[in-house]
Amino acid sequence: MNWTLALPEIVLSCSGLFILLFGVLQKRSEPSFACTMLTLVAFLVTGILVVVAPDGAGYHGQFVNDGFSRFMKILSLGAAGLAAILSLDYNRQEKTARFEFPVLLLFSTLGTLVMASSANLMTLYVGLELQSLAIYILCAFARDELTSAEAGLKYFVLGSLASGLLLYGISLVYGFAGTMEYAGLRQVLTGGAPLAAGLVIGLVFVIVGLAFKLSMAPFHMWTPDVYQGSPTSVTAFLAGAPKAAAFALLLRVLAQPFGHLAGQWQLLIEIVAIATMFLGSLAAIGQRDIKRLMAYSSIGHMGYAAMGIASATDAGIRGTLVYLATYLIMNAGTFGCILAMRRRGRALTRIEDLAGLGRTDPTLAVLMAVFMFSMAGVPPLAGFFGKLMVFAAAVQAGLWVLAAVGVVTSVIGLFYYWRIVKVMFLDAPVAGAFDHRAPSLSFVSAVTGVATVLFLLVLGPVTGAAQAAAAALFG
Amino acid sequence: MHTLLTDYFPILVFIVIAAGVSGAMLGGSLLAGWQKPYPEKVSAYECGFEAFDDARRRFDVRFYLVSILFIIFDLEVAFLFPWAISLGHIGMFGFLSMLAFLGVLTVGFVYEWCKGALDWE
Amino acid sequence: MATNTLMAPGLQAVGLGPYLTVGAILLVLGVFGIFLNRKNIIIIMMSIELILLSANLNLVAFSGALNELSGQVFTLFTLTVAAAEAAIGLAIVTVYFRNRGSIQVEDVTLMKG
Amino acid sequence: MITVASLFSVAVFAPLLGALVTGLLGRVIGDPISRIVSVGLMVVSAGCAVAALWFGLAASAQAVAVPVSTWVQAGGFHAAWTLRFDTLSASMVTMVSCVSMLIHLYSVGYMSHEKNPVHRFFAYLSLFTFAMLMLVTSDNLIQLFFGWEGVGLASYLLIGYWYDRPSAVAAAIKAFIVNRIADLFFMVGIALLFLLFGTVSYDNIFATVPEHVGASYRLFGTSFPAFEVIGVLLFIGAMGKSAQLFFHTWLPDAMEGPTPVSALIHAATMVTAGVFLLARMSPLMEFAPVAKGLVVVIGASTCFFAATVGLVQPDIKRTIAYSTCSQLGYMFVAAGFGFYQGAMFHLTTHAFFKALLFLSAGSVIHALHDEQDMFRMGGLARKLPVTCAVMWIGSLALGAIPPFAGWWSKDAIIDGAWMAGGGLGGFAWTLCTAVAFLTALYSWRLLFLVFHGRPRVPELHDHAHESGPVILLPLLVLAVGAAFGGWLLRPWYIGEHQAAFWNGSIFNAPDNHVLATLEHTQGLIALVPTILSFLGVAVAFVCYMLKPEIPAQLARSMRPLYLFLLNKWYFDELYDRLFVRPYRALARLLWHVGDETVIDGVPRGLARLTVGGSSGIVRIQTGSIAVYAFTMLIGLVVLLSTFLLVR
Repeated sequence: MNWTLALPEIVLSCSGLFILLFGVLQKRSEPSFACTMLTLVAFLVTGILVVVAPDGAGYHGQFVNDGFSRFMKILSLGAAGLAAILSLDYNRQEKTARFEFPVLLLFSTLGTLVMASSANLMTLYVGLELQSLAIYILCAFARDELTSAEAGLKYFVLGSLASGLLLYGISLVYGFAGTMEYAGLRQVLTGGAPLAAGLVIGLVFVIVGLAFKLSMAPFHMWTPDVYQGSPTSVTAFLAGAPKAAAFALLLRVLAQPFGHLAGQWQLLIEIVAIATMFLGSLAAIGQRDIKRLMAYSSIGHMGYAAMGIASATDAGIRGTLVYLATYLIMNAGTFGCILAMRRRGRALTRIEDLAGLGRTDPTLAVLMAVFMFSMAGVPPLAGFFGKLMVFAAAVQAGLWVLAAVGVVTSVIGLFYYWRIVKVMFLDAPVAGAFDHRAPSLSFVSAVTGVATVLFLLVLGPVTGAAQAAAAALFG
Repeated sequence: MHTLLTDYFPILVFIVIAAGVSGAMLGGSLLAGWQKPYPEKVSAYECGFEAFDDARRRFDVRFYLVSILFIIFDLEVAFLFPWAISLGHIGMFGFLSMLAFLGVLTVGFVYEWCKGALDWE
Repeated sequence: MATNTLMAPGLQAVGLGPYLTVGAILLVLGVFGIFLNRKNIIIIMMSIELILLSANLNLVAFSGALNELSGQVFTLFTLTVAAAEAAIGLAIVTVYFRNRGSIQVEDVTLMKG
Repeated sequence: MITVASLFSVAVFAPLLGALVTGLLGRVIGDPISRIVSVGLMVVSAGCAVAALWFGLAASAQAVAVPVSTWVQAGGFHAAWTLRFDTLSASMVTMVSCVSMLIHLYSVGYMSHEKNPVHRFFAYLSLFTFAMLMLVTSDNLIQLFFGWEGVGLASYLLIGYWYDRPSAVAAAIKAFIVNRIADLFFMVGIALLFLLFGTVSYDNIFATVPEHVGASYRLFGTSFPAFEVIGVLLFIGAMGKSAQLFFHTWLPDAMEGPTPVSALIHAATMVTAGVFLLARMSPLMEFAPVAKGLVVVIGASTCFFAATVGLVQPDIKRTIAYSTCSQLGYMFVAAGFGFYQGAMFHLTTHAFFKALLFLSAGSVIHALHDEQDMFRMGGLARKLPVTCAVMWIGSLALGAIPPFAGWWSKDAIIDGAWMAGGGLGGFAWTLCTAVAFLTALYSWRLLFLVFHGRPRVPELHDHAHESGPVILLPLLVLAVGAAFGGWLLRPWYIGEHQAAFWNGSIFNAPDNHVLATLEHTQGLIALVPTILSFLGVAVAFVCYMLKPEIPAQLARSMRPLYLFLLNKWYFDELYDRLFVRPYRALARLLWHVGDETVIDGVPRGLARLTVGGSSGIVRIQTGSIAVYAFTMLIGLVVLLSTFLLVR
């Protein structure tokens, strides 16, 4: 048995345990900084291992390594790494710098890696739970903040409900198909036997469970509250890597075991995507809290990304993957800017706090504006290309309604993104300048800002990788 | 139907024996014991709480901590039963896997110990 | 699915249907317990356990019916996950209670809109 | 020819340079330098224009194209910046730049009392001149159109120069809109020309005119000869610029601009563009007899209409403005009969005496501190002797009293109309001859009211003083032109040297003998206009000097006629009823119903829908776990049912 297939995960979990021991046995000082650095190193090593890990399936069909899993793992690791950097100074300033934070981040990321490599419903569930459980704790990480506790509680209750439904769906699928392996499921479904109702119901339950993690309407309700209540460093992570992982799961489940049923789940994804896009763009309009706005914005983005899945073609999945890549970049950068919103040591999240930023801190304002425009899909920024590809895929697949809704909601989206830019550049400053920006935030925002602006330069390689990943999924 | 009921016969026997033993113990103490009841002695023992009181009274958060820790370590032991039974079939890899699992548990244990979660005060 | 020569004896006797029915009832109880309950968050956590248990019951039943072990293995995993979930849930509830002074479900509406 | 070409180019582009310098740098270099620069460049321009004409005539060459640069090169459509040098353009350039130069000079004095900096004014003046020069030197229709619109733009800017006066702004907009309407037809004409000939270059068009004579357009089941349609369209464009009947309403209102502007518009630029267009298009117009007939009818009607209105106007500048309208009618009559040389002749002489009259009127207004009502003047001859003298000369020229300039040109046109014969000729001759009487009448009415008799408002009279030399110098120069211009230019324009002079730049159809037969007008017929002119002077003397009560009595006894004339035949009111109000109503309808309800309504409705949807969604977001869980359950049920039903 080729146990080296899972070497990145094994290394990551071992380093997680090591960092935990290191942190707890360190008596002298709070080892949060050191632990975060170690986590970053672990991410880096894991990333290298992911790139060099061999292709193939192992662990009795529980685990698979292919181009798709590699692409998603790199995305997750990158997003998690950026979130870890973002948390460095924020947690210190908010007095929540405890070494458990990076450890939990690491284990959650480990969950996303397992999700990306799942070849069996069991792996799927365990990976998803590992990722979710760590995030439940992270959401309530600011122990003395009521909002944080409430966010954790809400996410926990609703997340558990969703994973319960998912598990129930898995049990049905298992029972009516007789196997949990993706390959076996695929065999059963392509066998031509009449489709058992239980199997279909199970599939819907599974989709619902995953849609919850992706915060797709109508399973999105937790998102705004949790985003707003959680510590912002957690929100930055929450909006990044877990989304990529959940998409990895959804894509893999729908394309591999249930690929044969594409004609049937397509409609479901289409309905959910339309609802999600509408909801994300509409509800964001009246928001005053930027974290809440980002929650609705990310809901909308999930809808656009799901468009590629709904088209159920190679090009569509490629579009989804590129969209995810651009989304993760923009997301990290935006949260870098949001985390920089501090006055006199207090973190700010209201949109009107940004007023006059164009005058008081032009660099930050310009970066933020770049991210906002990119999220709105203004060419030639990164967000535009993802949108373009999923729209094109939807049109090619003949899903005109979906594409039209996408365009309409993009226009609405442009409005609320523009509102932030307007507040920054046209409104008069209400209070003084923000506190001095922490170096970690400057680093992340600058790197992602450059990536957003110059995405065009790497569009070719990214699209190529996404193409390879999509091909691996369908192959 | 017949076989089903025969299968459950040992359970019936078990129930009868259990009832008998517990009845004998209670009856024995009732007959042989020195009875001198007073209110404190008669009231049920509930971890320091009044037996007949508002059930929603708040009690020490440390009870929760203990129960949380108990849940985790208690249930992980569930893995040991199937492992112990099938140890002969799964070979060295299976053995090492469980060791790794126990190692993980140990790390968790070390963590809670060092964090002071096991100290009552 | 109804008859399988390799089925466990109990399943052979009553069939798969009753097990699935009990599982479905448990699921419905659990789901309804979450949003019909207006009182205590602990009850919600119990409801979640119910949902997980209904799935477990299904898995074990199917495993028996299919005479295939992975369902039972999965159940073990689920149990552990459920335990971890319960632990985390209790911890979060504790933290919440410390900040809010109450665990009434109606009170958990600080953030909305 | 190199020198001619370069001189010509300098003449055309010097005003542009002046406009750019004073317009862009005016603030920096200040008013005095702006004045010097623009006047100096105009002097250069005028000098070069005269020299170019002189050398060009001496060389008696064919039309020369002076390429400047390529402009539009799109497929078969080619338009270049090219200056066309032939007698027609050269004589126009000379006239325009000379008159404009004098007006520039005059403006230095006239605008000296302005409170605001006047470099803007000089920039506009130079721009106006440049646009007109561009128009007359164009070598293709597109460049012509460029100049055409440039003139329109500059006139808009100048009429509305005093932008703080609502009446000036309104007049500017009126001029602009009326011109735009006419330009629409002009543009269609140009487009049809391009469609027909496949080119916009004059040379190419004129060379292939005979091939296309038979072409026609079919519309509504009738076929229209192509040349007639194009000719009429071009003429409508010319009517707009030259303020002919139906498009004349903007010209009197244009008096709202400073007086030098009026002089420039009326004498040298803008209004002459229409006449020039017909002359330039003579190779085409000669093949459009119906269009030419229309030209005659409109020209003669305008001639008569404007003269009658001019009779009763109290405003000194408006009286002169209507006289311009009327004189332009003469020019169009000539052009309509194929007598383009005569039209150009009258255009040139008219430029001198009309500029003179306007500038003199400006001098009077200047002297009386912006008083324009003639019935508040009187007896100014002693106060303003020089102005009075030059105004007399101008009026003699305008009234066609021999041997002043106007007599030569106007008589030739009236003779031409007679010799053309037929109903059209008779109609035109009758009106034109009658107008000769009217012209003399209103000219001397003006002179007597302003300069002679008793002062009507003593305080105005007492404060009047003669203008300075900067104002008087241009007047004297123009007076010389008005006095001798006709006699000097006649041999070249329509006399014995005309063939050599025009040198093919104006085309007369082989069957067009109007020039040749001009001399054969019977003696008495030829004398009638002159006699009527003298009669007009006499009547004016009687009415406004001997018995000043006569006009008032007449106005009382024939009140409807008086009001009819005073209100300019009610054209403004007619247009108001016919076009402005319905248009306003339509605009309001479109605004309220179309724009506010539909165009605004759709996005507003969408926005309201969006906001409504937003608040609805936000309202569901109650923060309650139970509601969230319930929503999830509903979602699950909906998806399940969809899946099971659709499957």
